[in-house]
Amino acid sequence: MNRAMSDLSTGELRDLYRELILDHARSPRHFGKLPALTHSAEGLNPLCGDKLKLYLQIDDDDRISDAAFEGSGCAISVASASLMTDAIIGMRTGEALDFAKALIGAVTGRISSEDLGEDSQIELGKLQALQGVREFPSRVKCATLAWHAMNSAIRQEQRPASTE
Amino acid sequence: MNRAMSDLSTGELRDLYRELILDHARSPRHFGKLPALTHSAEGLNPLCGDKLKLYLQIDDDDRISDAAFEGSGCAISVASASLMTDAIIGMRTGEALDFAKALIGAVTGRISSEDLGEDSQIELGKLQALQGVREFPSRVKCATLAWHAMNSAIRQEQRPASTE
Amino acid sequence: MSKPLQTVKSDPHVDLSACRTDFPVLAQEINGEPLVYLDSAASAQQPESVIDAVAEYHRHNHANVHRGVHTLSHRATEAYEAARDAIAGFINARSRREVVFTSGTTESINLVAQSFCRPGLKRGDRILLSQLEHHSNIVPWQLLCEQTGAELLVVPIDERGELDLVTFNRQIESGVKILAIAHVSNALGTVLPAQELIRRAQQHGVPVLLDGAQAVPHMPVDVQALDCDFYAFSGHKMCGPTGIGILYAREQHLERMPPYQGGGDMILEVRFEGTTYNDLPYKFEAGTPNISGAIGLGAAVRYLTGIGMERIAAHESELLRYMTERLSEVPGIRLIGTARQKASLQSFLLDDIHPHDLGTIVDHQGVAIRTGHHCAMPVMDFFGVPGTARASLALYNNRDDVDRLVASLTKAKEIFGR
Amino acid sequence: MSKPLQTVKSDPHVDLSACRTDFPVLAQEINGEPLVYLDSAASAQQPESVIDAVAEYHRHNHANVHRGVHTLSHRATEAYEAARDAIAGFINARSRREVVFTSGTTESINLVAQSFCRPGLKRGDRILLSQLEHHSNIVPWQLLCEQTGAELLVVPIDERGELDLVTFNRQIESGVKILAIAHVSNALGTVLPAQELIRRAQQHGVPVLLDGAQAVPHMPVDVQALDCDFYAFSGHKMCGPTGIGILYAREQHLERMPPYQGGGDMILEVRFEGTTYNDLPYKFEAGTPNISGAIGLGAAVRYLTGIGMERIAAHESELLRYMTERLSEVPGIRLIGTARQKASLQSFLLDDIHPHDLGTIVDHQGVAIRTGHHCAMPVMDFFGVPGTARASLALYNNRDDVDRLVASLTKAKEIFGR
Ligand SMILES: Cc1ncc(COP(=O)(O)O)c(C=O)c1O
Ligand SMILES: Cc1ncc(COP(=O)(O)O)c(C=O)c1O
Repeated sequence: MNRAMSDLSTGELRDLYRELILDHARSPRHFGKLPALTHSAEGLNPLCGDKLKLYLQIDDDDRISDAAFEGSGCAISVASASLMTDAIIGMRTGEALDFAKALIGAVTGRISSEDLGEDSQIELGKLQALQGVREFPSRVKCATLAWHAMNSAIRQEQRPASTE
Repeated sequence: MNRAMSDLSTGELRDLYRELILDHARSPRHFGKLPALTHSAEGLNPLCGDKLKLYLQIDDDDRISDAAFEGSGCAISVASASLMTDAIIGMRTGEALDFAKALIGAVTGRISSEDLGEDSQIELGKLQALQGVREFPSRVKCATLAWHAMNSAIRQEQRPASTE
Repeated sequence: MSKPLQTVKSDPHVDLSACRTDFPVLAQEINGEPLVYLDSAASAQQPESVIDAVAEYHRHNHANVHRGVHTLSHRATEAYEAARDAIAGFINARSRREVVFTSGTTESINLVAQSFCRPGLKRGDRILLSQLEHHSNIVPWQLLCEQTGAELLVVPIDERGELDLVTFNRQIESGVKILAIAHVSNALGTVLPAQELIRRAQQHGVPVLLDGAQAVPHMPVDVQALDCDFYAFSGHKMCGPTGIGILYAREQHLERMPPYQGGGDMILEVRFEGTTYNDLPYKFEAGTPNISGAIGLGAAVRYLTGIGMERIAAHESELLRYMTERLSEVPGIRLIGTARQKASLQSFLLDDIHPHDLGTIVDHQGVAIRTGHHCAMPVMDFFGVPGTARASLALYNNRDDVDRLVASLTKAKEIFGR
Repeated sequence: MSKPLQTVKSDPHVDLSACRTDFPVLAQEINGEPLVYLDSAASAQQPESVIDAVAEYHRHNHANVHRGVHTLSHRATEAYEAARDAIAGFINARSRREVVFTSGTTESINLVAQSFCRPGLKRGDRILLSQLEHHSNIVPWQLLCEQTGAELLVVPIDERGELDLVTFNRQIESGVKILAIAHVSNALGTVLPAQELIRRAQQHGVPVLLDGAQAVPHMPVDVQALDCDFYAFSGHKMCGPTGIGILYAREQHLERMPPYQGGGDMILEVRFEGTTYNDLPYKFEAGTPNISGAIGLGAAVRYLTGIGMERIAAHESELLRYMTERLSEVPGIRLIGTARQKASLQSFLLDDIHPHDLGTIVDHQGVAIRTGHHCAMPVMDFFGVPGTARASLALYNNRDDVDRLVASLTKAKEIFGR
């Protein structure tokens, strides 16, 4: 190796791969099948081959009583799915859809998390950890894949959700 | 008209459209069908839509006893066909093919007419008039169309001869 | 991208004289005379901004699109997709999903013939075209007829080069499967009454493909206002690159159509047992696309939009009026194509000088016109001519160009001794 | 076009260091680090001579080809056809009639599937591919199978990424209608034993299509020596433009095949009652071609020829050896694709870091590699991985690039806490 690597911008990388993200990527929560699922959807990211199946159990009350996912993907997409399932269990579907909108807005940079707090009362909480993605536009699709899948699942769409 | 046309290079144009060429273009010789034809071919120039049918009557002696053509084309292609039919009547097919080669060589600039005289004993004669085409590379195909058709006719090829 | 326009003539809205210098190719002499380019209907010239957009892309940002996480790939993808957005806006498509990049009008039409029509077509089914179509809107349908046993039905034209609407109205009722027709004729300049044709077709449930190759460069085109099913056009006729074109299609059609070609990028998942196609418009973009072509076309659209298609249309229609007038004054001229609604070009014959000879003589004076059948042989057959000479205009032409053309025709008469 | 090469290292024949400055895109920083471009298998960069050839064409010589008598049209036609001649020479085609311009490898393969195979194919007929094909050499055949009821047969590969020749020898005897196979694998770098495969296929009368997208940029290719029936490749992988590619095909096949698309230029004569197709290769080039793309590809061929494909192959194979060696030393690396005959690229995985994350981290250090399935999902399935990271070389890469890659991998391990 004939030149030293500068450490100038490692900060951004550390911000993308925060401990919380790496932790969820290594040990995803709610990973597996759901025996009593009522809704499901597939998410595909043709860019990198990320692929996940999302399972939801939605009760008569329109509340997400359980959620799980399977599949393979990069650290960002797995962590995002893991954090998402953690977060949406217990929400009503309408709430979950709003939450998805807020999250997608936040990671694409269309909504800042501060704006969000005031306007919509939605607190991203732990999911703020995903915001490091903003500096990596080519990774936004990874962070949003699970959320698009949730959208499809709740809306009962037939085609795999794709981030294209 | 707010600028005068220069006459600088009219010379080249006059060289292309010599009196002999214009005369043959206006009053093509051997234009029409041939009642007792033995060989024929079609020539097409997709560039400009020139289209001609060439008819030959070749006797047992392998001699072109009559030739005629029909079709429509620009001054150059019509004059060339007219001059060609004039020239080849009475030739043996082998001679006519050599003649075609010489003519094509001369108008494409691959053989100069002087070289020709010495080397091959072929005298282009009147057909030298076609050499003005050399300065107009996009018109070479017009000048050679009839000659390609003659080639096809003698060789009994099925497809229309095309200059492409 | 377009330079500020000076107002030197009376109507400031149609003076595009400042644009001319945007086109480097025009600043040259041909055979010792300044070039007069009157062949834009065959292919238009590019402004510096388009040439630069393509070169700069390759100097700074090139990589393959869609499939990479690295910076260049991301930049290339953004630029490619931004071009799609620019084009979608330019023709007012409902959504970018309806804008498919193809290699040109020809491929766009072949795609519709093969993917939209072929699967459902039976022996005896009818396809309605017109007599004034470009070969690119004839041969794909002939191939389709050979493949399926379907038949072509042709709307006749009249001596002016206008569509015979009476016959059309009868034909469109006869159970045709698609109407594929030019928006503007490339041989005659006729602007077809697209709105009316589409309305009629819709009354009979017939989908409509408009061949817009000669329309998009010369007038504002709004696919939603037209309400057509398909609209095809080429980059190189609108100051963009060769090798790139567009198929606009209603989303509902694209959703149902099978892919045209198979390859990378048009699939989500490939297994030997079966394959899942990608979303729109990618399902129809197999393989590495013409990235620089798309970017160049995006730049062309920005250039044209910067000037304004309304102004371009006004400029050209004023110039066409002048050209027709000046040509009419030439003794021995025969104008071919005298429709009441015309755009951007005039075909003609002079005495009995073959168009090809005419082309050579005027070229020798620096004037570039097209001569021949203009890939519209059925039009030539109708008028009983082997071909025509055609002078076609673009935004960068002016009255001086027309004057030079007319002068060069006089020279032709002189050479041919008339 | 290529600069005179200095001899600074031991073997003068493989030192291409002087070429690097021919490629303007390489002279930039990405995320504060000088760009290391290791993604040429996805798309190669262009030397200034290619960028210029395209720009100069548009500044001086553009017009539509084949159909015009005026000077610009003649110049454009000459330049376009000269490019064809250059390419025919480059691959040693018997004749220019065998060299068809397409939009890329993908279209070339679709053309063969639809025009050569489709008309004669029946339910149950077999098409032989391999497990290591790019999607562009799978999906066209899947579409064809759907259309005709034919079936795919797949030659397996082994753990090294080599073809299972024993199975191949059995399969090729089983009455297949075409063998369509990569010359070099884009995911694994395997160089297939093309000569041997073709010889076998010929013994059983099976025509062969080689997908040469990854071969032509990296080694001398001689279609006559190979004696294949079809050979497909893309301009953008060999330092040329996007949107242009080549189908080489034996003349006798092209003569018999129906046209693929209909349009202008591919016909001699159009009547509504029937149409006469143009001569080869024009029968397969419908519509206005990608003129500037062809000219750019011609310039790329001249650039590569100026350096010499033998030297490029030697340089790259030496560099690949070095890269494989250096990568092997990285703890936790798994090399995917370890065939004995390889060209120009190496796929790998690092620890359990997902390739996509790896791609981001190395990009952040200025190193561009591709990550994902590389449009070869069946290969990923075979190795049981969701994707790989792939570093691919071109003539402009050097050892420093490899060192930078390896260093950036160390950083990835650090971030992921290994
Ligand atoms: C082996 C192989 N075949 C086919 C293709 C498709 O080429 P293109 O996308 O240029 O049509 C590629 C490249 O993407 C390839 O690497
Ligand atoms: C009316 C019309 N349709 C179709 C075409 C074909 O366009 P392209 O050759 O760009 O595919 C043209 C131009 O040649 C045209 O003028």
